Amino acid sequence: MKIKIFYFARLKETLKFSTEDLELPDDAFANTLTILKLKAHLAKRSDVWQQMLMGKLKVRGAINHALVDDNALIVDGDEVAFFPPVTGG
Amino acid sequence: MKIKIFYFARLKETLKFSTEDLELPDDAFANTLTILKLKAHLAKRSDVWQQMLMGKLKVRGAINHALVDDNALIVDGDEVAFFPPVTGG
Amino acid sequence: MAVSVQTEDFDAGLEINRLQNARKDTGAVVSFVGLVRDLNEGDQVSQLTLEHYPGMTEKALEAIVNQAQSRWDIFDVTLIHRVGTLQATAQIVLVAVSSAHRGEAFKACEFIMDYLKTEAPFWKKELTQSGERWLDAKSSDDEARERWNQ
Amino acid sequence: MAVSVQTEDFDAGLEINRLQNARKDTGAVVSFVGLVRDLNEGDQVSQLTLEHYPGMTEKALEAIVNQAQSRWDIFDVTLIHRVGTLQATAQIVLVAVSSAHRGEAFKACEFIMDYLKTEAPFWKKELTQSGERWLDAKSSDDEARERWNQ
Repeated sequence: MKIKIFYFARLKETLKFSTEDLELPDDAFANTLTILKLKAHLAKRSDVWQQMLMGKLKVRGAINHALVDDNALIVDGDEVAFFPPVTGG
Repeated sequence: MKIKIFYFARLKETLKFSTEDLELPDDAFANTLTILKLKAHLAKRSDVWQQMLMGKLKVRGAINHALVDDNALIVDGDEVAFFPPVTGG
Repeated sequence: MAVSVQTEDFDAGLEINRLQNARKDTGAVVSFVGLVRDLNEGDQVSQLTLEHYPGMTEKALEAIVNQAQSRWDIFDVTLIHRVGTLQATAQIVLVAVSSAHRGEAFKACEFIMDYLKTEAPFWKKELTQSGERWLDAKSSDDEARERWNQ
Repeated sequence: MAVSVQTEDFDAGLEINRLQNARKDTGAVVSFVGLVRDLNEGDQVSQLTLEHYPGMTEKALEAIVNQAQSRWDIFDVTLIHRVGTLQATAQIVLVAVSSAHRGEAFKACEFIMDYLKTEAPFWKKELTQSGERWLDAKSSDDEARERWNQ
């Protein structure tokens, strides 16, 4: 399965990634990939990724422009985003 | 004692009075004139006065530009006002 | 504090800008504009005449603003209320409140309007197709004010 | 409904006038303007950079306005939020709400701000004398939003 991921604010700045296209093996993830699983998968990249995605920063996830919780299911073609709690207004 | 009275809105229009200078006998009123007593005194002028001041219109009183209740004491030289509940804004 | 009772119209944008520019630590400006509705209690309204009690009205408005300033941490308030004869859709009243944070400005602005509606000596007379009529005070306005004492 | 995420500044007076003139039965327009304070957490702030998530931010704002319109009897809403780099005292956000009566407009305007603060994807980075820093979300904003669910 293929997904697109966006990173914002502190995550974008620290990870030095604003967006990426990610291909995941179907046998490992198809129909079972959640926001939490994706975070854990990405966190394996390095200590910085681990800290940013699984650390004390309360990362929020969105799928196709809608805020979702950690258990939300991601499917092929989804646009996923990770960002810190919002601070607009 | 001498006082000045103002009437506003429906009262002014119906009584056809916007302001008057009123002299009251000291022996009858000095140190005992309240808003309620003054209303009752003025209400004797005619049925219209009775209706407007003592009828179902909830007339509010002010002394020297401050809203007061029926028991407030009026003294020589005071500026008194009578008006219906306010409807600004 | 700037309080004015006037026949002239006002410019809400200008007044909001004045509050914004007065201090560099202003974070929020909440404003209310009240207008003459062309419809009231099912009747078409063509104009509204506002009467007031010169001298007392200004004092009452200042007292209301002072109360708001003592209850909430706000920077400044502009309050303009028109009197005289106004056409449908005309502006009647402006309340603008500046503060560091939004919660205080929202509360103070609504408080001032709720008290103005029940304590400031203004009276409205409408002109409809069936003639002139004085407006009656609304119990909903009394209830709106009472919320602040709970 | 008019929702805009933009780098350009806005004219609050113009937007308020637009809402006023849209319907003759408008009785109230409540508006909020949020500004860049030159002071935050004791530090001098010279500028603020606002990042957003193009596409999602607009949808989130529209969803918040829709919620307000379903909860209260309001006529229309204008919501403008700036992004990019803003100097101290610059305008950040405008929310203006029109309605027949004031209570509904006050509630809807404050509701929109409380939800925007906690649900709309914007992030602020301040520039102070000691460098840049991302702002942390405030628990007081979460509490302000939770009031609406009680």
